[in-house]
Amino acid sequence: MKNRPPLALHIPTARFRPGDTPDFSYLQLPRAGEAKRPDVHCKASETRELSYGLVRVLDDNGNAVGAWDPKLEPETLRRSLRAMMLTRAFDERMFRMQRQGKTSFYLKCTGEEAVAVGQAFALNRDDMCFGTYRQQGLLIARDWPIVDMMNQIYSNTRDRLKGRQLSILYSARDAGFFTLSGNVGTQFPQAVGWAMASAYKRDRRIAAAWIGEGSSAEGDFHHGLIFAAVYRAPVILNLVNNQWAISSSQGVAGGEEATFASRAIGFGIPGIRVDGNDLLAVYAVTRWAADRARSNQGPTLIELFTYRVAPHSTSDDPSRYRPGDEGQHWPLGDPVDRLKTHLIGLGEWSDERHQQLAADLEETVRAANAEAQTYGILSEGPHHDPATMFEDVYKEMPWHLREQQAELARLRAQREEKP
Amino acid sequence: MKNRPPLALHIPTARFRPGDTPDFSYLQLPRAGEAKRPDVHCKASETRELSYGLVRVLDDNGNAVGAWDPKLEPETLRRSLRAMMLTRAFDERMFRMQRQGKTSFYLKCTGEEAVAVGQAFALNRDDMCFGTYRQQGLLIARDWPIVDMMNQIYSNTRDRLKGRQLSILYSARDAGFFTLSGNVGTQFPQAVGWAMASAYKRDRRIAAAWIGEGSSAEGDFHHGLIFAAVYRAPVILNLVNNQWAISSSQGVAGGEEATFASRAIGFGIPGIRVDGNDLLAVYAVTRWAADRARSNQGPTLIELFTYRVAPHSTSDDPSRYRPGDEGQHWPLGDPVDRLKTHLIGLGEWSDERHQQLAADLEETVRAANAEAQTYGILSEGPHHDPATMFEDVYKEMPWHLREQQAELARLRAQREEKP
Amino acid sequence: MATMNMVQALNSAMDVMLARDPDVVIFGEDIGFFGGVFRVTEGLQQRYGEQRVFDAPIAEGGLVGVAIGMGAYGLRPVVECQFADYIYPAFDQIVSEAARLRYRSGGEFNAPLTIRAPYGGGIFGGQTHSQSPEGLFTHVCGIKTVIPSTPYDAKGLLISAIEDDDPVLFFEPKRLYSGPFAGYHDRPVEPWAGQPASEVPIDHYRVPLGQASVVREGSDLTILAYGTMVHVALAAAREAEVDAEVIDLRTLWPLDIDPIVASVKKTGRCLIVHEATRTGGYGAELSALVQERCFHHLEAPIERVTGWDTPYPYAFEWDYFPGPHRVADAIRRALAS
Amino acid sequence: MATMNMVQALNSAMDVMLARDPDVVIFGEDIGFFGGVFRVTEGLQQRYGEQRVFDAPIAEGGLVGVAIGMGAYGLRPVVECQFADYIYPAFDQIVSEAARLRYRSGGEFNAPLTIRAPYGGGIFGGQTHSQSPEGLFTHVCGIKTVIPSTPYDAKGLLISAIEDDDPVLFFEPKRLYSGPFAGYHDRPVEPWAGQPASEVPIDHYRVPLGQASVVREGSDLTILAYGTMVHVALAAAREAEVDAEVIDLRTLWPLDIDPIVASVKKTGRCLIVHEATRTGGYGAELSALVQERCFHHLEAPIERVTGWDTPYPYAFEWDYFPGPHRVADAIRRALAS
Ligand SMILES: Cc1ncc(C[n+]2csc(CCOP(=O)(O)OP(=O)(O)O)c2C)c(N)n1
Ligand SMILES: Cc1ncc(C[n+]2csc(CCOP(=O)(O)OP(=O)(O)O)c2C)c(N)n1
Ligand SMILES: [Mg+2]
Ligand SMILES: [Mg+2]
Repeated sequence: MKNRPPLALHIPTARFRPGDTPDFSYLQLPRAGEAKRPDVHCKASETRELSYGLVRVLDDNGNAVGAWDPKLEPETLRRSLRAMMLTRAFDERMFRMQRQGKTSFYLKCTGEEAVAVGQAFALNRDDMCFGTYRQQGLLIARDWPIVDMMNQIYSNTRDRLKGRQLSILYSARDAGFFTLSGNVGTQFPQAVGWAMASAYKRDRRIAAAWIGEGSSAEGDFHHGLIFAAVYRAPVILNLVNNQWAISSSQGVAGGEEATFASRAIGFGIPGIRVDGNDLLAVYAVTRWAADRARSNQGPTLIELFTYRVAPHSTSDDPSRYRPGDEGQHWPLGDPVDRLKTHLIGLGEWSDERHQQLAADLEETVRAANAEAQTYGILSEGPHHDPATMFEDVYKEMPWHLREQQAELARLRAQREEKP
Repeated sequence: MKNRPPLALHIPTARFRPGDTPDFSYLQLPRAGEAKRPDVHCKASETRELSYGLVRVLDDNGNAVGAWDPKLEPETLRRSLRAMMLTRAFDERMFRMQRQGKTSFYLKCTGEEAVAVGQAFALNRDDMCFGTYRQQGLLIARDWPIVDMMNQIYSNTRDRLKGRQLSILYSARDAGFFTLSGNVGTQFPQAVGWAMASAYKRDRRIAAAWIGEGSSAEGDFHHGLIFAAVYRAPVILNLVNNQWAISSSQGVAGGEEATFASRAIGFGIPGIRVDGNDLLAVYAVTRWAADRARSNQGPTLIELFTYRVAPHSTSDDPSRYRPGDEGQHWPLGDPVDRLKTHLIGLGEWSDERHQQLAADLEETVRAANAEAQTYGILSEGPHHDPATMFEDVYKEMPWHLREQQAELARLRAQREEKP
Repeated sequence: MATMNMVQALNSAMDVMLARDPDVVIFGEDIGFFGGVFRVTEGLQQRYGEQRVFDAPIAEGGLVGVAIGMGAYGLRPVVECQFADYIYPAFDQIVSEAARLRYRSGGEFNAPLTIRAPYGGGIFGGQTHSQSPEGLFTHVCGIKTVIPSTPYDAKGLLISAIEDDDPVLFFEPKRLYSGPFAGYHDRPVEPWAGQPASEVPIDHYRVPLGQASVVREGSDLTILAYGTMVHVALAAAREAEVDAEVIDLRTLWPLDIDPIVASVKKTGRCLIVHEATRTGGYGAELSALVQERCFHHLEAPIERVTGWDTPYPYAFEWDYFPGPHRVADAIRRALAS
Repeated sequence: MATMNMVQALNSAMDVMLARDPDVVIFGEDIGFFGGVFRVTEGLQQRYGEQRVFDAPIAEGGLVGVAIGMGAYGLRPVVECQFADYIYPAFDQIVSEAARLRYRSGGEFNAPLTIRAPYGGGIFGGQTHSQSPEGLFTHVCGIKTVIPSTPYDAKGLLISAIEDDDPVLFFEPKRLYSGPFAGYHDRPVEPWAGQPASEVPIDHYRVPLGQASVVREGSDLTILAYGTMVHVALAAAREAEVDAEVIDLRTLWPLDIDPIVASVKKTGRCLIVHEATRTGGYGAELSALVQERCFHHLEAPIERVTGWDTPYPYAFEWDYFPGPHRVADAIRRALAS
């Protein structure tokens, strides 16, 4: 061992940078239908292979194949398709509104719609979702009024969050949607705590949490897994691997040498890797995990393997760090196209109906946006009364905040006087 | 799924509590020699089985068997035995000194001596160790003067830590021993950073970190694994599973459903579970990991499977939470006895020499303790000058600390005047 | 009524709340079967079962994160942080989450959790078993910070904290667990028994949050203190033989400002004492508030007597701890000017 | 000399240090190939290679923990925390480890790391992209806290921070990255170009830590400020048409106390401004220090103008931000009494 070379530091790098031609052939993608589907009551160890594989239901021709085919009703498939398309239309319009300066920030989930939508359909309406900023599809799939979402984005007079929270960081208790945090990862142990409480109360509702592959490096991810495993919490822990964390490739989060789903193995809980652009696969795996949780078998970690087609957010410029056409090369296609093809293959859908639906949704979003703007927009208002900014810091407003509230009122009055 | 029972919360419990008769037969312990020994340059995935198994070299008759036998020189074995026995004698005496009120706190590693000692012998003297409070064996195996350790325990005038640090939280840069923290877990990412720096500098030294199974629930453990895996840091990550974290069983840390070694799998690094009471196995596995790290193959997670025979610390009373005789039932025996038997089997040791050595070490510790006490003890002093408490907060003492130092001097002078 | 030390009083508060409210759950490191390293939860698991009182993994960030989720569901979790010195791994969950939940969700969600943590020195615990981090939390809006100084207050305040719908940090002066401590480390240890404040109702009662108590009326100067330092302040006043008014804040934030302002306007002098490090400590806020509100009544500079701006040095505990001698010295200085 | 905005000046500081000292390494989220979300590290990886400037996992606690280990080895790591709002997961590593290493090891180990983090509001970033957490760190002994207000100071202070052997928290006023900002959000944005402080040497130079600068001499009252608020204070003085002395602290701790005391003794009045929440903020310490040292010279109460004690409310940014109007109002009040 004497004449061994000195140590060297390994730095992970993205496979493709601007100027490169993306080539994803290095991904060994199992064929659709190949993955085994263990019983919901199986031992976690029986799922190990699933954390290295990839559950796929839709094959390249759009046929549903294999043990994981959830055999959904055409009507459910159409509703899922609609929710994905509405999410996309909503994203497009709101992105434009930000570009027009009507709000300061927006963030799309383009290409990842099957994640939130497929999972929302696999959960019960009253299961509690602890999402990230990229699961707007949960609200849309649960038919939450998009005008209400827009009101939050515009921080207008109808914004239930009273202008306090950055655009898109929704909160919708009645939709089983937990208040989003700007700090990534924190929701993971919180979801586990909610699930533990539900189990403690002998309730039947479960919790679901989402985290990005990049954010899974945070200690919160570990804390969530430990508590979920130790107390067998009825929770679904979802890790959305969309290949990018702003400009950092998934390798920087530890994805070079292992799948993220395999993180589950060391905790003795099932870890399943699923094609995140295949709504049927997403639904089936989520449903499996939900049934398992509801029957007191504890948590499941699901890695949703997808691709972030959108820029990170309106503040981002992906052309600085990845090839502009990388998304088109993504081998697992587009979730909307794939479900559309599947439905057409079933004879339950057509290009005409698809175009018609797209047009209808376009109009729905346009109308909602027009309505929302009548309640105000961030840049011009109207907003809630600034005096409300002192509310809800505590349940009852303490003296110091009452003083500060009065001080602000005095200063505003002053400003009115001499403009 | 309608008439499914409601959810219920699972609470892990220790298998045996005071009054129970411990029975460890539920542990399926592989036979010694059984475990395969993959090549040091193997892919991490080839080590998966090792993270569920248990590497054992010494069989029940004390013979070294199997591919993991490190084939150590008898002299090395005797030096290891001596280090373990000295560690134990040191612990016993210092524990008594605390009971006599000469210091406020002490903590033994009884039953776990093979961990620190076996690993110290497998590392190079200049590899940097980021230990916990239970690796005093590292210092002893590296022939660090025990008087110096006692000076720290007594916070006397020769205490290099100047009376600032709780007993046993040593720091010994020249022994490659990083300053111990009172906060569990923090050293894990630090060791990785040190190793990354060594690789960045094209050095040949590696780092090793230790953490208890209980503390592995901290986010720091996760951070350590992520950074180590992502940058292939030349570091050995050791998790000492001694079954207990104060009063909490390893199940509370997530050990019910999976081994701790298997936590490595999700990071794509080798995870090896080893009999922590078998010095030869500990040495062999550590050496394997060290060679791997030195040849730029990156980190290894080692689970050292052992039993905490000692109380957590002098502040603890284990009889409140576990059977008093649980330690005797531990199926993997005592590390000192096992190595002794092995050496005797080799014809390289005898009961007489063993007793003689025990007596010599007893005397060594007694003499060192006597010497250390001449430099002072915590309860009665002498200590360093209290004025030194303001040093080393910053490299240069800022004005506010100079003011506070003067203020203390004034107050102390005042007290002298009117006692 | 029963005679209780602070450990028993805290235990009784949780006992009462577990009995009254099925939504109260308690968890933390070693707090279940074992009853906690300071025995504060002793017997509770045996009485209320493992579903309601249980051991947790060693991950303070996880403890608080999980408690937030439970609170969002509708429970009232009480978590123990084994030592205040170990609360930092939970800092993000406390500051970014628990403290913000109600605000950022427009009132849809809140985190009615109580975080208990023994704090302060006096037991030779060294740097990492002696800290007083309250000043890091009083700067954070959305949380309440409470520190009792007697068994009676400890029980009444802890019950109020558990019943409160906002997150409460409840720091317990560990040196006061078994007896009042005025800083005379060289004198025999006093037990709580015999002290009026150790007479504690067995049943439910509240000491409201946000109310200070004037523990000694006086006219020469006002001393603001909390936790262990309340006892030190009283002793120092005796040593200095002055007629001090001593106010026990009990709740650090939201602060009970009126009695403080009234007292300083009366005495014209103010001394602030805490064990935490001086710079940026809670004493600075108290000093600023008093100065802003009593400026024209002040006859001498407001003084702070605090821990030095160093880690808590193990062997020099009694040179570090701001004992009665140091406080008395400051009292004399305040009265001299 | 070159004309630089603050982003370019900070970039130049790291460029210079990477060139001078092979032990300097820089890492953080998105700071490598991409050059950082605020472009502060732009081009550095291309110039110095991936071994020295690289992207890191999203784990602030890991970032700092790893940097501590590198520092202990002998490197000088510079880590970027993408926003100061996200520094809390690293709180334990900063407070319990980086700040304690030298002390607890008797000087054997130290953590010569620099943590850069953009802080403050003014860019409609909402609750979690606008925070000013400096007051949480000025309470912690063992770390230094630095905040520049101009490109010239930014480069000189960052170089001093990187060369310093103690851990330094370096908060960058993100609203000042591209131009000076006096709080007039409704006026056209000014660039740095043209400002004297945007003339920055291309090479190595230091602005020493621990030295404040009197950016405006005056006799009516003393205004203590740092970061963005320095520019607001100057504008407010103009608005109020008073002859204010404005001191830019530059290093919050260890504080340069002498010029502050000298100034307040001269003016007899003191106003403290910061964007951070008021209660327990760094302004409280400044108020306490000034009051303790200038008591007999004070002609009016020391005032604090700060962010309100609420999270930074997205839509109400300009009602929250303590702009020149609010500061001028406080100046008048201070001079009236
Ligand atoms: C604690 C914390 N650190 C850093 C950030 C800044 N940040 C916001 S999103 C993001 C990338 C997250 O990537 P990923 O988790 O993969 O989610 P994705 O955006 O891909 O959906 C970062 C670094 C943050 N919001 N919170
Ligand atoms: C951050 C932090 N939390 C809690 C503690 C209190 N504490 C000290 S040791 C210990 C148990 C650790 O058990 P384990 O990690 O298994 O190590 P062992 O004592 O068994 O060697 C605990 C909870 C601490 N020191 N630091
Ligand atoms: Mg991502
Ligand atoms: Mg243990």
